[in-house]
Amino acid sequence: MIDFEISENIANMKNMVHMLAENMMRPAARKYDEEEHQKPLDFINMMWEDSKRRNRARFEASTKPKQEGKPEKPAENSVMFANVIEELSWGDCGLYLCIPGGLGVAAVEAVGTSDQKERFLRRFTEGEPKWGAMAITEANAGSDTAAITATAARDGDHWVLNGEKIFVTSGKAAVQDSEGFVVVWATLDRSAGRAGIKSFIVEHGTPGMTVTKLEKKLGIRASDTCTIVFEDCRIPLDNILGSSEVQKKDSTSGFKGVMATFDATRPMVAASAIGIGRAAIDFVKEEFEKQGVQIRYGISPYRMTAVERDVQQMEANLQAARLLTWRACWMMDRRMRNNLEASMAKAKAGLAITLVTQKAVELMGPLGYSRELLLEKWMRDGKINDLFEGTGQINMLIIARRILEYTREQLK
Amino acid sequence: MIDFEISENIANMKNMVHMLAENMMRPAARKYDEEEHQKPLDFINMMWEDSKRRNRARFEASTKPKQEGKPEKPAENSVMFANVIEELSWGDCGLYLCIPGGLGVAAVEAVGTSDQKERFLRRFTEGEPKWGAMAITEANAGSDTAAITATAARDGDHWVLNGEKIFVTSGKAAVQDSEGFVVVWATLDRSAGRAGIKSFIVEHGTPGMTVTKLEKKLGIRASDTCTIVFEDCRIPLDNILGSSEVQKKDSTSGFKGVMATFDATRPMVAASAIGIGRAAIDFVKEEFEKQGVQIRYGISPYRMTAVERDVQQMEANLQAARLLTWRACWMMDRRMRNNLEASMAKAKAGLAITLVTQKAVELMGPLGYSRELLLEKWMRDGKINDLFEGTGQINMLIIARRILEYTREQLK
Amino acid sequence: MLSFELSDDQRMIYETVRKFALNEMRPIYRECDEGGKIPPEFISKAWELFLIPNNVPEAYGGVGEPRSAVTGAILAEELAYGDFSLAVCMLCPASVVYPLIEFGTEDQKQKYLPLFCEESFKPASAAFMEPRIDFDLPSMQTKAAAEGGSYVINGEKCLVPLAADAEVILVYAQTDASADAKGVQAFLVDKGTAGMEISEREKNMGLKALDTRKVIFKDCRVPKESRLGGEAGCNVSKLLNYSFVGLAAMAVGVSKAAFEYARDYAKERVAFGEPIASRQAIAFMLAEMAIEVDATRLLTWEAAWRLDKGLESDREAYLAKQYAAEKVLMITDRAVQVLGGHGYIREHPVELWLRNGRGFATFDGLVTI
Amino acid sequence: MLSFELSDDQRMIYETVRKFALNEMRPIYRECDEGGKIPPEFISKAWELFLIPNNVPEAYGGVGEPRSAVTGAILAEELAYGDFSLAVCMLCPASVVYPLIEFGTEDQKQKYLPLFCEESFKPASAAFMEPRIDFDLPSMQTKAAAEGGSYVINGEKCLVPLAADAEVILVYAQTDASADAKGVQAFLVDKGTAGMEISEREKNMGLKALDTRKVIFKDCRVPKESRLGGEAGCNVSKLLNYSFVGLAAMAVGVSKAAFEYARDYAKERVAFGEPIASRQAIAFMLAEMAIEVDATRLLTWEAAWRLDKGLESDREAYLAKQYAAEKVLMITDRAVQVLGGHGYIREHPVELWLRNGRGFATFDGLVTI
Repeated sequence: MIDFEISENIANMKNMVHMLAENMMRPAARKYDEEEHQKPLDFINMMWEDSKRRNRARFEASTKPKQEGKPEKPAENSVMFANVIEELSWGDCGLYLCIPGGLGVAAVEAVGTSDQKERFLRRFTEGEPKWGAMAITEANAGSDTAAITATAARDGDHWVLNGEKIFVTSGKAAVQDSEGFVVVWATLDRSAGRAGIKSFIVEHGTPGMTVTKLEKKLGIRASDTCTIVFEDCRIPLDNILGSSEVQKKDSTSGFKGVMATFDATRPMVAASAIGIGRAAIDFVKEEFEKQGVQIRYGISPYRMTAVERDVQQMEANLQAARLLTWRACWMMDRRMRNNLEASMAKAKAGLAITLVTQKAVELMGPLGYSRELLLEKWMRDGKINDLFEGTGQINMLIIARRILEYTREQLK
Repeated sequence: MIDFEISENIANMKNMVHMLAENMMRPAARKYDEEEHQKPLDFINMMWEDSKRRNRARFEASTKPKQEGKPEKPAENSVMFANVIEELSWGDCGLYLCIPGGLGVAAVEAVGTSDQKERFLRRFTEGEPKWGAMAITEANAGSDTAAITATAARDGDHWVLNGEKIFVTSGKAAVQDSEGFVVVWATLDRSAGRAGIKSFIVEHGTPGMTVTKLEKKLGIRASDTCTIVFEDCRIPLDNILGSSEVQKKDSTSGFKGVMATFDATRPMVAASAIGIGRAAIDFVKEEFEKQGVQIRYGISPYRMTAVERDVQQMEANLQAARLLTWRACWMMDRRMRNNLEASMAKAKAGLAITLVTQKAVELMGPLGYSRELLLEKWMRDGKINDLFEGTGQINMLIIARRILEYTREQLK
Repeated sequence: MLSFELSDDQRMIYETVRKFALNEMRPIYRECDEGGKIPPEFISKAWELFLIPNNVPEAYGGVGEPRSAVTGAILAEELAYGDFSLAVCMLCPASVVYPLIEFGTEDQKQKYLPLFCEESFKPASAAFMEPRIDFDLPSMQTKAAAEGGSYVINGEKCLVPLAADAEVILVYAQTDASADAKGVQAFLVDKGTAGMEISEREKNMGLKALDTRKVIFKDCRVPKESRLGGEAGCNVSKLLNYSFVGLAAMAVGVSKAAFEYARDYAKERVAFGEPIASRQAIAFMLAEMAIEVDATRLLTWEAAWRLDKGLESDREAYLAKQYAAEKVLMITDRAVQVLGGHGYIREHPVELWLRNGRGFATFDGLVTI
Repeated sequence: MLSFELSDDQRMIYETVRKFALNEMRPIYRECDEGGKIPPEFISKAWELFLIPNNVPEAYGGVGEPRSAVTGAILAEELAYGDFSLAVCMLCPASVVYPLIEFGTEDQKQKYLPLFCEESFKPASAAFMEPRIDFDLPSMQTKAAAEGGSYVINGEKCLVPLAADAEVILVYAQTDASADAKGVQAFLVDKGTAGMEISEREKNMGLKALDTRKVIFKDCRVPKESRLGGEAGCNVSKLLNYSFVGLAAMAVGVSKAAFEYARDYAKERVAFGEPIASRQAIAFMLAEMAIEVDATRLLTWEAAWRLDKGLESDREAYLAKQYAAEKVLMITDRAVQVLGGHGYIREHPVELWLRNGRGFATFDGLVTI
């Protein structure tokens, strides 16, 4: 039965996070944009307290044997998560990306052994804030992850990693500023192509791993994005995620598993975009309210102002992106394959946020262009969502392949 | 010295043609849209009288030896031609495409021997209306002219043509209804690829040539678009245009010559699009005048109506297309290579006319949608300009190759 | 709780209508467009689906299924996926029946509803749109003036489908010049009422199979009782929202048809040695079309769901329709572009979809669900 | 007669300025943006080009070349191709000098023009824009009221470049509330005039190298003689047209820079075994960018040419600027997209161009040519 009402549970959580976003994130947003590479410690510590508590509960649940027979409520984790991220990004996307934890944690959670979970995730239930980053991109391997040149080689009881990773979100926080770790994609066998690529967990402070550069960026400046170099960096054998066996060349099944994490993360990036876009629209509409500018629906374009139409298009595009995102999440909650829908959500959200935030800046004239308001920041922050976790173009390619039922070879 | 003023000569011609378009074409436009495949004889005969006179003058000039020493005025044939076509298409694009002559005539003029000119062009100075069509496209060779499968084979003193050509503009008029001819692209040697493709002149009524189908179309219904089948169609040896020698496989120089005619025709297609687009904008603005709807320039979008912005965008896009077209023509008049600029003009004009005519229909509401006005017809007619003589996509490809300095192999 | 799944009932209706669209509409739509006619046999077959009586309360001869805008949107999408003109013709009586169910007085329901639950199709229609460039609800110029026990209607309507044969036309008119959109009310005007003149058939760019007319009212006098809802009147904005959602859903249907056709063509058509779909320029166009078909459908469903829930939906219904009108034009135009020169020929359906697609910005009030 | 060729003079200016852009602006623009400063050495070097004095009549110390909007557009494009902030700084005095040449009284010319023909750069500026969302010329809210021998100016201006150091600011103000755009006039307000308050430096998303200020007028009294053109006044719409054309030309410069950078990057960057430019999705984006750079330039030149010819140009100048503002945003945004994640990093210039590009819809009155 088609239904667009989010559950009470989600609605409550959404409200709570919204309050937090409004009171704790918005007031700090500008400061950590202007003071690039400063850590928003107050915010981080606050989020950490909350996250420790949640992680403890989750950790205990995951180690306890499942009770059978107990009727489960339909899962709605993804939809919940999307709504939380929308609110946090409505607060501030840069700060949101600073929250302890991260994609590395999600990866260990998804495919780690129970030993790995104990070794790497237990720490998220106690002590100081920690991050688990994910290092995929290289200078010459962006969307084309198969071109990864970082290597892992076995040497006795260790893997030895070599290579350079760029654009590691929260990388410095994970391996230098906290007792975290980074999950590194590296190849065991270049001749095996995609199948040779595996991911390895590297502890903070492991010798041979160095943060060499912090990127200066257009937006999301509160979030650290760094380059990490691995030089003969030795890690224990059981720090590999998943099997160490390299499939034969034609097989991409191992790689597909890795790529499938994108199906989970892309709707979340979309949700983040939507949060920023909503911030912009909310702001514009509040300003209109103050200034007595009306947005009228359903009247002739001969009477409607150009601005009214702009705002209507912004609203419709944002809502379209939101519904596509919810659909992708809803499918994920039901364990339906959502590869196509995840990319649709991400692609549409990227376009929508670009349209919405760029237009919002224009609509506010000199005020929109000024760093006194957050509007221009949202335009800068928002742009990242059309670039990371697969550019708009990569997502279009995925969509095209799916609708055409084409392989990677048939549609390059 | 940058100058946007067309010469007095062109301005005068433009005015004259505009009067003709208004008085002779507009009143007949709807009739020949509704009565598809009827020939607009009055209009054709009128245009023929004028064209005979011009052709005679041109014919005589071309056969006379050139006088040296006489200072030539800078050439402006192409710019002139673009302006004439804009006016004719403003009148009616379907009727314009019915005018005796055609692309086949242009081809013979451009590359024919003097004997061929005498044999095939003399007729355009006398007698009844005649057409010279161009047959390139095949069911499985559209933009990809290299895929042409129609064959020409030598048999003693003749070429023997076999194959089927579709989308031949004025094809029926040329080979069945008048004493005209058709220039047919066919391959002498499929193994030679593009280099094997040559063009052949086939006289009306040649045995083995049959018009098998008249297309029913979205628009330009006054213009006949037909399928012509060649079955062992024998034509004299000297009916080949250019050399019969097939270059070695790698060379595409012969083919390039053929393709170069597009550099001349594409700006003319763009000019035609612009004429239709202007018709639509003129109509909308006249209607606004009548109804007291203002278009104000330079005011805030908070005061401007959505319709005002629409019209402004229509105007700017159309003018941008016009200036790009004029530039391509101006370069052609100076014998500068205009391959890039011709495709830019065509691509932009295709987009502009789609935007302009589709929007114009919307702006006029139920009136725009009605066949009582010509607006909806202009939308239908206009669309052809983004499809024939290279779709928008093909032109984008050409532009991309040129700006990237890529070969056909580097950018497929 | 959030769900993107059809209910069992909805799935059944979807499948029935889709089958009908493919088997009964697709084989004849081109001939109908070219000939400007809809065969009576088709109309009979379509009526056998009993789509409209399905939602009429049993008391008036219907099946009594509660009406749902979401279900209506699903149904309208599939019908328009079959053919837009035929779909409008089939659903035309709903423009009278549904407003009657929602707002009609007991007398009005008893008088009219049973008529549309019979075994054979009875034409009926709504007259909403006016032949002006700047038409909208608040500026409606057709007037209904109360005079004694009657209303006197004056004005001009256009794009009234099946007007020539309609048993009854629901005519929208301004009753109170000062009341803006709120003053607009609807009147049940029976066939042959004096002062209602049905003009010659309209000639449109698209919708060619469908007989639409201008309807002119010159001092057309109707009894007070013919005002929809009687004294209480009706909420025209709400009725318009149903129309917006219906149009949006039909736009999705046309978009989906165009997208699928272009996609299949692009996979088959070979140029430069490969299917044209294997080139990014074409593939990305198709991807964008696919996204927007889904995006439009979701916006439409959400607006429909709000209507069903009784939530405020003026904004959502209007935005869904605007968005759909923009996207159906984009998608049908792209479909022509994907087919290249072949898209311009009336052997392929895409040019027809483009002609119909362009109308959605104008078709306010043409359908309801 | 139609021509798309630069004159010899124009070509010389083009080449000089282009060389300057590449050699003097490109090496420092990033540092200027990050540091929010323009080095005085740069300003000196830029002044040595003598671009502004070139058009000042010899009688006032200039070179006496006749001013041409087309030449100005060519020059502005290349400067902005170098860097937009630096270009605005360099051309800033023109916002006073050119209106003076066009409309100034003899006294005004003698007082001010020689100042801007000296060997060293003197800042001067225009105050046009106001900090409102719906600002436009007809609704200007800064007022200049005639009182005896003076005008009293009240109001608030923003985005006034170099305001802090400007020797003189040309302030646009409404003199007659009933006169709409025609009532707006310009006033030469000298540095330090009482009632003119220069606020703190503005912080903007782009234009960061350039010092811009809000300027607030509180009962700022200036003598009647400081009204540009004296009794006769000036044609502000015409001045605004020069600004539109100047902005459009600069937008073309920024667009061209972004297009070229993205093109070169796409040819070098390899993904999936080939340069990304060899994929149609990227190649077609670049093709569209190339078309629109040229289209915008031609619209700009045509509007400039009309100004030079003395033809009515309100429509053309405005449309050129609107079109340019739309396209520079599209092109700079696409350039970021072509670079992917790298486009987001401040090592590449495209993010800066996007920040500057977004401003063109707002920068009315910021420059003139």
